[in-house]
Amino acid sequence: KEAKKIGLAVANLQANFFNQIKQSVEAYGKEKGLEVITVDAKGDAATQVSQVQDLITQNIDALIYIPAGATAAAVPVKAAKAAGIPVINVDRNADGAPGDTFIATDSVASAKQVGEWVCKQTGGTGKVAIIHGQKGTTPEVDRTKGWGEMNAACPGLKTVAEQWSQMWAQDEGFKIAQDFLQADPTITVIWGQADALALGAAQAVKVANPDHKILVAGFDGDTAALVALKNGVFDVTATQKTQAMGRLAVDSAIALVAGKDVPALQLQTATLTTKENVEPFIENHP
Amino acid sequence: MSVPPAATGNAPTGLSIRGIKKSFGDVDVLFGIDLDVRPGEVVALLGENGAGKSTLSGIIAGAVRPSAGTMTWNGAPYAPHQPGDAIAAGIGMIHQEMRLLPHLSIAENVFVGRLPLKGGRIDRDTMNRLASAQLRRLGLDVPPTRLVGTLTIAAQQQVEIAKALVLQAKLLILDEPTAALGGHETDLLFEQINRLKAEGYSFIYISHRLEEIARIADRVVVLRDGHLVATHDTAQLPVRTFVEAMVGRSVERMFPDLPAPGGDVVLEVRGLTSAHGAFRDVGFEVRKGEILGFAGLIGAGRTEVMRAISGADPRRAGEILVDGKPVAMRSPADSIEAGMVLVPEDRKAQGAILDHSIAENLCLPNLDTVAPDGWVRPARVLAFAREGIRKLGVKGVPDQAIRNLSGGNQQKAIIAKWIARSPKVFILDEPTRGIDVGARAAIYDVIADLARAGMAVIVVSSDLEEVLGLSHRVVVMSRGRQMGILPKEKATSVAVMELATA
Amino acid sequence: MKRLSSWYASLGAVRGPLIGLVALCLALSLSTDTFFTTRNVLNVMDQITVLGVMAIGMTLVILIGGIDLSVGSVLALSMMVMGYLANEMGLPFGLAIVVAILVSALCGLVSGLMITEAGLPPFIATLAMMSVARGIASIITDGQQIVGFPDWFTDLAITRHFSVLSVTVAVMVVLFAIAWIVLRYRAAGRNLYAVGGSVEVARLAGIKVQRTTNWVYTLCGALAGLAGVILAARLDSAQPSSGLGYELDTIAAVVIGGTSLSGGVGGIGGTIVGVLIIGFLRNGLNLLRVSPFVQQIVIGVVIALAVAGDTWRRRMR
Amino acid sequence: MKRLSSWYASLGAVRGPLIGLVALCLALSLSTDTFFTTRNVLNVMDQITVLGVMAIGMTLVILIGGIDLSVGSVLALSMMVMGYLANEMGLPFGLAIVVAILVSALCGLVSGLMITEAGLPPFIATLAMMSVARGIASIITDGQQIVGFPDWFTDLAITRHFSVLSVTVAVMVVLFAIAWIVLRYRAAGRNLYAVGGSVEVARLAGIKVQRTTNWVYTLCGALAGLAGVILAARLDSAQPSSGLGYELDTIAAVVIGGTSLSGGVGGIGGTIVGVLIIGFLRNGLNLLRVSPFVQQIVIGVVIALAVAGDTWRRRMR
Ligand SMILES: Nc1ncnc2c1ncn2[C@@H]1O[C@H](COP(=O)(O)OP(=O)(O)OP(=O)(O)O)[C@@H](O)[C@H]1O
Ligand SMILES: Nc1ncnc2c1ncn2[C@@H]1O[C@H](COP(=O)(O)OP(=O)(O)OP(=O)(O)O)[C@@H](O)[C@H]1O
Ligand SMILES: O[C@@H]1[C@H](O)[C@H](O)CO[C@H]1O
Ligand SMILES: [Mg+2]
Ligand SMILES: [Mg+2]
Repeated sequence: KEAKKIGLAVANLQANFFNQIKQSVEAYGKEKGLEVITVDAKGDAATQVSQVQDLITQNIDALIYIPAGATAAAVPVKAAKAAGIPVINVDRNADGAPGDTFIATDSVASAKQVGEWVCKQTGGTGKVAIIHGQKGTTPEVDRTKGWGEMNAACPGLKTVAEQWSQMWAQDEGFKIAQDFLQADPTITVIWGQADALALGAAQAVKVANPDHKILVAGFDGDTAALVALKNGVFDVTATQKTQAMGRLAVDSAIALVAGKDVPALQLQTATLTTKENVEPFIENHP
Repeated sequence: MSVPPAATGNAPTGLSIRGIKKSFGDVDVLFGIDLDVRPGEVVALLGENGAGKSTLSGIIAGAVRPSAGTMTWNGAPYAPHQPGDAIAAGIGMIHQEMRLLPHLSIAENVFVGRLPLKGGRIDRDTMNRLASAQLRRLGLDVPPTRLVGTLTIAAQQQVEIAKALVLQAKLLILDEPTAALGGHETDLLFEQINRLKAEGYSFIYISHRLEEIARIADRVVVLRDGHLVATHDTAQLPVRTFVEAMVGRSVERMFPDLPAPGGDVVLEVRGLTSAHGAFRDVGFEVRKGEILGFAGLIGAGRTEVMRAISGADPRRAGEILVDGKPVAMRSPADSIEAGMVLVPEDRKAQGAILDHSIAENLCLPNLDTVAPDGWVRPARVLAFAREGIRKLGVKGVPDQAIRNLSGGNQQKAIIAKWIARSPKVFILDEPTRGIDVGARAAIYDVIADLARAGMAVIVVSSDLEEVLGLSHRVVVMSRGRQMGILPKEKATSVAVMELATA
Repeated sequence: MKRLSSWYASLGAVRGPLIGLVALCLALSLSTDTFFTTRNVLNVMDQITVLGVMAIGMTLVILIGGIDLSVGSVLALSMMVMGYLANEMGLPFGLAIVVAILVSALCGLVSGLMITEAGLPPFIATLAMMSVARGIASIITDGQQIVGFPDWFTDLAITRHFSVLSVTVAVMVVLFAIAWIVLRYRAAGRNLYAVGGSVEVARLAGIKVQRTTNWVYTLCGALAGLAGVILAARLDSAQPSSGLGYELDTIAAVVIGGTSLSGGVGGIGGTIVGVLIIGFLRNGLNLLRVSPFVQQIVIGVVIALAVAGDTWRRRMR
Repeated sequence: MKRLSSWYASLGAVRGPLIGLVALCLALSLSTDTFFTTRNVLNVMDQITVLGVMAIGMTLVILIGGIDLSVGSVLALSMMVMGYLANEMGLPFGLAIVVAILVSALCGLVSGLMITEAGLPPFIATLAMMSVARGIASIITDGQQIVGFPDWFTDLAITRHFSVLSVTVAVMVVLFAIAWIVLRYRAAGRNLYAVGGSVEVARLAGIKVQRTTNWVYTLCGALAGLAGVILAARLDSAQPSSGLGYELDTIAAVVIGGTSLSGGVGGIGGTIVGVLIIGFLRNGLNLLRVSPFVQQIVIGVVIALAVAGDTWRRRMR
C-alpha cells in the first residue's frame, strides 16, 4: 500500500523544538507528494486524544505522534492501532503502548556531553545552578540523569541551586535565574535544560552584571538560540537533529504503510555545539 | 405614652417591642423605641425622611439586627436572625423601593422563596393563576409570565405589593407602598388591606401621603430623629397635627405662589411618537418661567414621553425645539447640551450610583462647572457637594454612600444634582416620591424658584393634588395619547380625571 | 407556522447561540464529507464529555453571580487522588473514585466558605483554590504521572454500548437532564436565579443565600472531580498538569450559551449549545484541515459571530 | 495619632491588600537576608514591569465593569509585529515599536467595538480577540521566535541609570503616576467610575458611554502592546508564545488590589499594591528556595489571606 495522507499530532507548537520538527515533516512530506494534516494540542493530553480521533476520522494512512503532557499518553496509539494505522512516535514514547517506531534524541548521553564540556571549561570546579524543565517529563528526567552521571565524575562542580520551570519558557528562565543570582551572587555556572531557559538565564546574567564570568549552558539547538550562541549570548548547547528527525519520521511512515520493517528505536545523537562549530547549523539546521 | 397591652384574653397577642436601639457604626439611628401592634389593626408609622421608619421596620422583619432591645410576638420572645425567620413567624414586609428580579416573570417574583409545589415540582399553573388573581385585585392586568424588567416602576410596585399579600403574613409592614401609585391603585390597595384587617391581620403602614392616613390607619405613631415622639389612638385628626409632631414645627402652606410665566417659548415639542409604541403624536410648548404639569393614570405614557424628550429613548417621529432651534437628539448628552435635564422616575436604576458618595453623584453631570479645566479638585468637589446638600436639606455628608441614605434623602440628592446645572428646561418625573411633607414644601419652593429664575419646568406626577397645585397648565395623558391641555383655572381634579380615563 | 414561531420565541436567550450552532453544523456538513457521519458525531460527544460535565457546575456558579476558576486544578487533583489511592495505596478502585470526588467537593466547599464566611470575591477565592489544588495535585506524586488503570475503568470511556453511548457520555447526558429539570422545575433551582438576580431580594424573601452559595460551589467542585475521573478513564492515565486552562474553556462554554456573568440569567439549555459549539468547531476545523495557527483565528471569529448572531437578527428587523 | 488614623482611613479599599503587602514584606525580610536589599528590590521592580504596565490598562477596563482576556495575546502580537518589521522588513526600530503599539491599540479598539456595536459581553469579545491575536502572532513567522535586537533597545530594560532605574521601570512608574492622577483628578477618569457604577445613570448624566468604552479598550490594548515591547527588550527576543496566561495574572493583580469586577470601585493605588504582592511573593518564594509545587500552595493561601485581611480586621472590632 502507498501512503498518501499522514497525520501529524504535535504536543505544542509554541515550543520551537516541536515547531522545527513540524516544519521539517511538512516540507519533506510535500517533497514526497504526501498530504500532511497537522494538529496542535497546545500541551494538553486530552486535546490531543480528540485531535488524533479526528485524524483517524479522515482516514490517514500513518500517524506521526509527538505526545503532549508530562509523558506519553497511550490512548492515541491504541486508537490508531485499532484503526490499523501505523504510529511513529517522536521525542516521547509510552511504556505500555509504544509506537511502531520511536525517534528521539539520546537525552542522557547528550546532557552528559554538555556537562563534560562545562566541567572541562571550568577546570572542574564551580558553583552550579540548574533550571530544570517541566518536572517529571521524559526530557527533564533524562537530562537530569545525564548531568548527574557527569557530575559523579566531576565532583568539583557543586550544585548550589535548582528550580523547575512549568513550561520550558524563556521568561521563566529569566526570573528563576535572576532570583538564583540574588540569593547567591557567586554562582559560576547556570544550566538550563532547554535553550529557552538558557537564553532567559543569559539575559538575567547580563542584567545582574556580575564581576566574574558566569557560564551558561542550554540544550536543544533552537534556531534562534544558535544565532545567540554565535553572538556569545550563551556558551554551549546540544543541537538536536530536528530536520533529520522530521524527515526520518516521514520516511518511517512511508515504509510502515508499505509494510516494510522499521526498527523499533531510532535514537539520534545531538551535537555538542559551541561558538566554534555553530556556523554550519545556522546555515542548515541538521 | 406607650399603649397598654390588649386587654382581651390572657396571653398578649400581636407584636410588642421594647427599647429597640440601632446604630450604624458611630451613627445612632434609633434610641429605644417601644411599640405594640395588636391583631386586626393598622398602625401608621410617620416621620420625616431619615427618622428611622425603614430601619425600625427592617428590624421587625428580620432584615436588620437591632443593637439593643427586645421583641415579643404573640407572647413569645421574638428575635429574627434573618428575613426567613420573620416570614416563618408570620411577619412580612414590603421594602421601600426594593428592586425585584428583572429577569424573572411577574409570577415568580411574587412567589420568590416560596414557590408553590406539586410533587416536588413547581406548579406553574397555580403560581400564574394566583399571581394573576392577586394582581388583578390590585389593578394590574398583565400576563403573569411577563418579565418584571419590562414593567414600569408603578407596575413593579404593584408586583411588590402582591408579593407581600400572598405571604398571608399575620403582620405585614408596608413601607411606602403607594409612593409610585396613582389614586385608583391606592384605592384598590386599601380595599385589600381592609378585607384582610377584618380577618384579623394587622399592618404597619408607612407613607408620606398624609391624606391617606385618616383613610386607612387605626392608630398613628410618629418618629422624629430616632425617637418615638407621639402616639395617637385615632387617625381621625387634622393632618396638621401629624405634621407638627413629625417636623417639630408647623408647616404653613404646601404650594408656593407661582410666578407669572414670561412670553418666550423655551421648549416646543411637535408630533412626538415613540419608537416602540408607548405614545404617539404628543405636542406642547413650555414658556419661560412656566410650570407644565403632566397628569394621567399610571401607564399613561408620561414617563416615556419625558425619556424621549431627554434623549434617553429613541423616537420614531417628531421634533424637539429649544429656544426655537431643533435639537438633534441622539443621546442624553445632546439634550443636556441643549439645556434640558431630567430627574428620572426610577431613582435606583437611573437616578444615582448607589455605591458612590453623595459628592460623586452630585458632581457627575456637573464636572464642566466643578472642573472647568478638567481638573477635579477635592476641595471644590466638597464645596460643591456641601452647597447641594444644604440647598435641598439632604440628611447626609458628602462622602457618604448614597445607598446608606434614607429613601427620601436619596431623592433630594438627585434633584440637587440636576438643579446645579441651572438648565433651561427642567423635567421632573415624580419629584416628591417618598419625600416627607416638610421637605416636599421645600422642593415645591425650589421648583417655583426655578420657574421664577426663567426656566421652563415640567412636572410629571401621579399625585393629582401636586400637579394641580404646582402647574400653570396641565397636560393629561391616557394610554399613550395626549388628551388635552388644561389651563390652571380649568384644571380641577374632576376635569383631569375625565380626560385621564377617557 | 404559528406553532413553530412560538416555540422559537420560547427559546429565549438560547436563540442567538442556537442559530450559531445550527449555522456552524450546516457549514461543516456542506464543506466536509466526514463531519455529518454517525461516527464523527459520536466522536465529538466523547470529546466534549469532560467540558460538558464541568460546564454544568459552572452554570450553577455563574447563575448565582459567581465564578469558579479552580475547576481545571480540581479536576487534576481528583485524577491524582484517585490514581494514587488506587495504584499506590491499593484501595479498591470504586472507593478511590468516591474519595476523589469527595475531595473535589471539599475544595468547592472551601471556596464557598471563603466567599460566604471570609467575604472574599469569588474570583479571588477560586483563584486561590486554583493555585492550592494544583500544588497539592503535583505534590502527591512529586509531579509524576500515574498510568495503568483497570480495563473496566478505561472501557467506561471507550466501549460504545449498542454502538452509540459510552458510559461517560451517558453520564453527561443524564447530568444535563437532571440539571435542566432542577433549574427549571425545582424550587432549589429557581432559588439560584433569585440569588443571582439580587442577593438582597433573595435574602429578604427568606432564601438562605450563604447556604445556597456553599452548596453550589461544593457541587461545582464535585462535578469538576467527576470530570477528572472521566478524563482519567479517557487518557488511561493521571497527570498533575491536566486541565490547565480548562476554567476559561468552561466559562466560555457557559457564557457562549447565553448565561450572564452578572448572574440570574441563563440556563442549562444554553450551556449545552455552548459546549456543542466549542466541540463541533474544534472538530470541524480539524476535519477541514485548517492549519493550527489559522484555527485559532477562525475559532475567535466564529465564537464572536455565534454570540453576536442574535443581536444582528434583532437589528435587521 | 488622630492625623495618622485619618490618613489610614483615607486609604479606603486599598487598606486590606496594603496590610497584606506589608505583612508579606516583613515576613520575607525576617526569613531571608537577601530579600530586603536594594538590589533585590530593584530586581523585583524589573520583574513586575510587564505585569504592571498591563495592569494599568486592565484597571481601567475593570473599573468600567468590563474585562479583557486578550492582553496576553496582544502582548505577543505586539512583540512579533515589532520584531518582524524591524528584523525582517528592515524598518527603523523606533518606527517598528510605534507600529506594534498601534496594532495593539487597534486590537483593543476592535474588542471595544464588538462590545459597543455588536453588543457582545466583554468576556466573549475579548476571548475572541485573545484567540485571533494569538493566531496572527504565530502566523507572522510561522511560529518561530525572533532574536537579536539592537543593543540600545535591550539596554532600555537592563541599564540602571544612577544605578537605580532602568528606562522600562521608569516608564512603568510614570504610567502609574499618570493613571493615578487621571483617575483621581481628571474628569475623564472620574467618568470611568460613573460608567462602571451604572451605565444607565452615566448615560443619563450625558456621558458618552460607548465612546468611553471604546477608548478604554483601545488604551488597554495599547498598554498590552507596550508591555510586549518591554518584554521583548527584557528577553532580547520575541516569541509568539509569550504572555500565555498573563490575562489571569493581570486580572488577579487588579482584583487583589481591591478593584471590583462589577465595576465602579477601585483604583490604581490598589493595583500597584496588587502587582507588588504578586511580584514580591514570587520573588520571595524563590529566595526561600521553596519547591515550585509548594510555591503554588503558598501563593494561593497568601492571596486569599491578603484580600481577606480587611474583612477580618473589621470583624475583630
Ligand atoms: N446601612 C446604613 N448605614 C449607615 N446609615 C444608615 C444605613 N441605613 C440607614 N442609615 C441612616 O439611618 C437613618 C434612618 O434611615 P431610614 O431609612 O430608617 O429612614 P426613614 O425614616 O425610612 O426615611 P424615608 O422616609 O426617607 O424613607 C438615616 O439617617 C440613614 O442615613
Ligand atoms: N397598570 C398597568 N397596566 C398595564 N400596562 C402598564 C401599567 N403600568 C404601566 N404599563 C405599561 O407602561 C407603559 C407606559 O408607561 P409610562 O411609565 O410611560 O407611564 P406613566 O404615565 O409614566 O406611568 P407610571 O406611573 O407607570 O410611570 C404602557 O405602555 C404600558 O405598557
Ligand atoms: O526536547 C524538547 C524541548 O526541550 C522542549 O523545549 C520541551 O520538550 C522537550 O521534549
Ligand atoms: Mg424609609
Ligand atoms: Mg411614570
